[in-house]
Amino acid sequence: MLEIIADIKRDYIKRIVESGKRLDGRGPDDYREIKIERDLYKTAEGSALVSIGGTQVIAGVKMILGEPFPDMPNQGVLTTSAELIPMASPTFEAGPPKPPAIEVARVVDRGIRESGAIDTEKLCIVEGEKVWVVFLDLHVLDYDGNLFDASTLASISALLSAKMPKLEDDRVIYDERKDPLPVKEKPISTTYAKIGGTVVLDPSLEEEQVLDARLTLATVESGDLCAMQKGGSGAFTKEEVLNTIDRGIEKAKELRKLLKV
Amino acid sequence: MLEIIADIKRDYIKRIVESGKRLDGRGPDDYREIKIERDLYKTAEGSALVSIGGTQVIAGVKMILGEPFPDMPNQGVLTTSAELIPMASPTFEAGPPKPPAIEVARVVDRGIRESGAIDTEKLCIVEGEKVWVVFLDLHVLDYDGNLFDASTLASISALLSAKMPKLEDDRVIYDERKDPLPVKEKPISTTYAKIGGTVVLDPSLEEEQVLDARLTLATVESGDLCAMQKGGSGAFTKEEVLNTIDRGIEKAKELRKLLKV
Amino acid sequence: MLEIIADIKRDYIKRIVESGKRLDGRGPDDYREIKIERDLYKTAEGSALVSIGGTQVIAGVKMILGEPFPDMPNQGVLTTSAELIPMASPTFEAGPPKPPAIEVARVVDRGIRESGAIDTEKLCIVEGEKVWVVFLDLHVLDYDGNLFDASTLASISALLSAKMPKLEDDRVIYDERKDPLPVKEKPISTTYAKIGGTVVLDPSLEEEQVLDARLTLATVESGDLCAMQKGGSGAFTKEEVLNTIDRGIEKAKELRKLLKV
Amino acid sequence: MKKEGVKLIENGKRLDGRGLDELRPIKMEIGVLKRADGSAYVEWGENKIMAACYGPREVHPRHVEEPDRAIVRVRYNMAPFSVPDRKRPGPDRRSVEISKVTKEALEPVVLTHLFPRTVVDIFIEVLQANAGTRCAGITAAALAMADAGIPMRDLVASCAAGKIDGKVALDLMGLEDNYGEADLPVALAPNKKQVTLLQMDGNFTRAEFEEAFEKALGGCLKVYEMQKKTIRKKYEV
Amino acid sequence: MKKEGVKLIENGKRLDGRGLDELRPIKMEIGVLKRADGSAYVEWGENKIMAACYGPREVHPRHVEEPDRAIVRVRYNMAPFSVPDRKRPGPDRRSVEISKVTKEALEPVVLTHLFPRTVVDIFIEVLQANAGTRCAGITAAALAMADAGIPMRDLVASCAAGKIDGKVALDLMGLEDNYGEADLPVALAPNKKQVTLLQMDGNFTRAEFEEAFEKALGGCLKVYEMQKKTIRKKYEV
Amino acid sequence: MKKEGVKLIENGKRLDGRGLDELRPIKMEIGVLKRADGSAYVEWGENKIMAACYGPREVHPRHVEEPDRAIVRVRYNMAPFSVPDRKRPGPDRRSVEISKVTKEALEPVVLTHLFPRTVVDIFIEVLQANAGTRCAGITAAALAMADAGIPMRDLVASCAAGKIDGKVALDLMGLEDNYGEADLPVALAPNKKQVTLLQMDGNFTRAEFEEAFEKALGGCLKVYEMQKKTIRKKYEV
Repeated sequence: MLEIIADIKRDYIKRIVESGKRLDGRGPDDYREIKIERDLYKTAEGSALVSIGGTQVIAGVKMILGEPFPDMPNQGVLTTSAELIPMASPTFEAGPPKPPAIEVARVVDRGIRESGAIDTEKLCIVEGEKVWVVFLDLHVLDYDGNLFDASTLASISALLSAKMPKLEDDRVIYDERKDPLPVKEKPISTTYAKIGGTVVLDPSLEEEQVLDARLTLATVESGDLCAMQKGGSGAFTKEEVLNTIDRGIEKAKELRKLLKV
Repeated sequence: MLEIIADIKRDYIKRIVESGKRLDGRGPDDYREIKIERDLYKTAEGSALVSIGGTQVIAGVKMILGEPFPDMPNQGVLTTSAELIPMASPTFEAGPPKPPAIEVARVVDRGIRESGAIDTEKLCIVEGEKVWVVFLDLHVLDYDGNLFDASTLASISALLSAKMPKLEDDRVIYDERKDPLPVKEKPISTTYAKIGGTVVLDPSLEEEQVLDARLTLATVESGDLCAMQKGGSGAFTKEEVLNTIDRGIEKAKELRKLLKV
Repeated sequence: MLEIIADIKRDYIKRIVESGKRLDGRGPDDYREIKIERDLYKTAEGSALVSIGGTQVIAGVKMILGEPFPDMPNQGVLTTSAELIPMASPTFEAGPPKPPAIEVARVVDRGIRESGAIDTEKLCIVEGEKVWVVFLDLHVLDYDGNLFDASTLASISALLSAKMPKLEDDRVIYDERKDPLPVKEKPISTTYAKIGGTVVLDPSLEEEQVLDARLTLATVESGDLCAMQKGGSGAFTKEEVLNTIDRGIEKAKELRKLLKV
Repeated sequence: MKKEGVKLIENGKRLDGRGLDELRPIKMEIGVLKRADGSAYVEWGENKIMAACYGPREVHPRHVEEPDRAIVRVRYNMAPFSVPDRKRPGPDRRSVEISKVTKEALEPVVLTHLFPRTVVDIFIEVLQANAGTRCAGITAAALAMADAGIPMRDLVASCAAGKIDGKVALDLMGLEDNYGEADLPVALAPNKKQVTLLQMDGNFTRAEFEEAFEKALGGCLKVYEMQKKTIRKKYEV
Repeated sequence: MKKEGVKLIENGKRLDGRGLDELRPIKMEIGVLKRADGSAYVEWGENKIMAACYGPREVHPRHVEEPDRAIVRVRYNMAPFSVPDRKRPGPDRRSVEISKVTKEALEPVVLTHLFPRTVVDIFIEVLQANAGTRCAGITAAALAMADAGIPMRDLVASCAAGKIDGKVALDLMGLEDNYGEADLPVALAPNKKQVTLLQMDGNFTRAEFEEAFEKALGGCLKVYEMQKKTIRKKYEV
Repeated sequence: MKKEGVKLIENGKRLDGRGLDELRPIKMEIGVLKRADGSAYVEWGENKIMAACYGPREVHPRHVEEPDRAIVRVRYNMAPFSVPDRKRPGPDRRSVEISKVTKEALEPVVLTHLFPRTVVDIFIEVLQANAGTRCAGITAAALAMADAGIPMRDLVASCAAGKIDGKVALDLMGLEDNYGEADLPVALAPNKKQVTLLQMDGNFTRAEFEEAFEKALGGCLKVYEMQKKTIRKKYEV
């Protein structure tokens, strides 16, 4: 019985989307309302709470001293993690990160890393020995669809708000922060869902539950692409991919304006 | 059917306790028989096997060299763990410690730590670099109620029996032990169970299974309190708390005498 | 129903074996076809793929720099692991190694270690500080019975094929390998299954499923024994043990010839 | 845990200007999450805590359900960025213990017999921590449960008292907790004056304990008033 | 991830002598394991990959089964000796992600509605790695599924393109992946030209992306021809 | 494992004064735990071992039960303080292997077909270790099973023999195990002379093996006599 209802709902959402409309009245290239709050938590070097519609994601930045990777002796280290805590959805479970959490963390990480968002060379303290390790922790409070874009937006906002703690004889003084974290690029992620034959921006939870395939792209300020990820058990045609990318590159320009505050 | 029997048994125990008696004939402020055996295991720096009625707990003390915590550079380190091994009860399962084991370890640890039982400054070898790390391991062999008191009694007895291994050029010689571990306080834990409207000392397993709430307090020789922990799905009134504390402070004096051998 | 079939099959196999024959036509002291391929993977210091009948096991050797054990300051370290990956059998599950995988790794390890197969003193770089750590990883691709012999054969073949990576100022250059790993003994494992009253060599999967008990012995070139392991829920008589050992010592001589290529 | 050498009271005032019987500023809000059945956000001094409640709902795994009542589960968790030294994700022993005592602080007010074979799941997330997170968490959780409409015989309010510079004081903040001499977190179901949480560490004489206990219970009552106001505000139109 | 300073193209040739549009040498074999329902072994340049398929079979644990279709599960795993720096056994975050995208690359062609309440389990073992293991793994897995007789509406072939020394190139090998500027692994179900895998990292202009995408799709088609030949060979007698 | 340079036999006597064929002193007691269905405590030289048996009882998790017989499970565990270098709690590879061979040493005597769909759980705790814990553990476990009234066709007794200073010796203690040349733990179901445990490591010629094997079997028979006496004592009034 539950399954029949699910089937009916699936058909209903598909029909609406294919007719060019959406359940919540948006157009195919509209985001739900986006809010960004910066620097909310004193215990973090930087933080941001981003909501896209009902989805709420916190990104927190913490910095510690550590060693560089042997093959990059003069560069700081970025470590990105995501927790889909059970608070955020009846379907999330406590425990070590499961594949969806790992995918979100890795796609966000890729966008930041491949765009060169952080000037990691400026995080080197003693070459080959001591560098800043930046922990970027994504904490999903409320899950109502499109974690990728909310997480990337929260991450770059948190990085932009971050101040580096003072260093005194190899001791980190977290109470005294001054210099901003060196951020030199602002990757923006846009996520599209293919539902039936139609591709729409920013899928809500209900849309995610019926989508055939998902495409996330991350772009830098020049409009170049720095990361991409297809998801879902369906497929795209070549034309859909190319068309979606054009839409995403345009949309990212709009979104990037939200970062200037 | 099983549940009906359980309900009947619950009512029966409650009625007995509320009438001022107990299943095994004890009074409300009586412990079951307590036995303490000290220094049983040569492989440990100190050890004790304590039984309270059918409950049997071993505490073992092991010492290794380690680093101090950065905020306490001149003090040794105490680490308390408890294992409720499946040998001890049909309801205990193998695997990493579950909440009840963690609670026992933390409450015992709190009693020892907050009372200043171990003179941790005397465990410092080189300030900021090298200190003794004391592992206090609780091994519950037979679980017949009131793990808190048996565990604290076993712990302090094991600490009192412990001899420090010899140190030779940074090598620990476990075969040669001489100086006693510096113990300067003897915390005693007393645990009460509220069953119906009555509060009784040293709950047996059957009493634990029907108790509404539990109160454990740890006191030092002066009679001051150093740790406290309420447990169970019920509640105490303010008066019950104050009254129980008075009883516990008195009872601890009796119990402390068992440590002098 | 399934169980009845299983019972019938069990009886059938037992009857065949007790009549001196085997399901696949072999005699009681015959191995299935054995194939050894050496040095298959460039990323490994040494490797071998061994098949015995349908069983396929890869052994891979990797070497890193590490510290010696405190009680053996002038010797390199050997670490043996086995993974029964779910590819190899419908009954294998992903996850940390379970008892059968741990047993295989430990029995293989014992054969190599106790025979002194690796000249671990030659793996010492700086006494007490720096030695070569040899990882021997067993990767079971296809499980058709008798993992012990296939794994030992793969291991010793991989060790014999291994070349040590170049060491340059404490950096390991994996691209440049020259000197062979110092191997000074070649342990050979032979495994027998007791089925009903009969003991046969090299049990196939079907035979393993019905065996009463298993005996694995490892011998060195002189014919001496270096490791032994009984398995299975049944038992051997004293005479069966002694008789099986005589058979195994003989058979090992044959098998050892396969290593000379 | 406790250290000497820092003066915590000067001219009768504490480091943050409070008197001995004063609570830190507290803000409460409910219905702040979309997916959860109930939720609450509490700022308590520099603590920032989110709580959510799901249920009564089906129990997974099935074998832990109870045939005659609902079970209550609590997960207290600290975000990695909620403390100066980043906390590794996942439960440590401290949060396992706090989860357990929090559950036992909340369970006494839940009418569990009304909905057997179900679970009430409570999630507490510490987003910024500064001493007293368990009291703030219990307080937020009780609001989230009320917001979710869980049948309860009472609310639960929580507050701690402690000892600093030899004096009993209400509601210790971070520095006071680090350098103080004792801490006593309490939770109260106010209607029948039931003490549902009671923990203590440090050093109290019998008399000091009673003074601190009274103070903490008084704090609970103040917190309770704020909780009621917060819930009422939701139903004002 | 990407570094400067190594010349990857000289006189129009790559370090291993290939032109920009050339695949590495590829060998394929099916039916190589006894126990698995289907299996395939693929050598792709210096990659050596084994894939196995079990199913459709009963689902364990039971509660993840679907009443109206089969589920597809993928485990991508690297042998400890498959990389110069030994890989610790067990899944890391990279292999969890690759398992997930591989599953999503293969699932679109499986006729899952034909066998509800079952699972198709796919296991990919990397025995020697040298860039491109996910594409080789998907290619091998599709062969193993075909070998197992899983009802499929199409095969899946996979290939990557990337950017080295500023130029778009097909099928990057290890050094090119380390020192190149971008990588774009793609999987294609060739019959209906469906793109079932698409990932990217590095830097592409819009035009470069399109060129790389076309190149990768072309590579998929070549791989697809080899797959068909491999399957056909099995049925030749 | 084995080292040179320590003299283990002087004037025909071993370091602890024993002859080559002598067992260490052994004490046995049964019925020492309240909760377990059966229990035994064994001191064997400097080994101190507790064993408990629960069952036959319901199997959890359910899916491992057998429709036609009981299963036997064994958990061998070392207390953290049972060895000079503290053992981290939880199973390591050594204790997993010992658990497995111990199970296979005990299972042959259990009449498992009498109580299908149940489990016999055996727990062995090493409280102080000094070589030979697996033999002492098996011996204690058999007593605990008898104490629990598990239907058995026989007892199981266990003992090891080894090689020190080139000579075969019964029942090696710690130093002998560290510096000796071989060890051969054996378990015997005495009635039908069934060998249910057999492990070996070190170096034995064929002849030495046979000598050690005979010695170990002889040790088992002595241990068996003590077991019987211990059980009988329980029923003497």
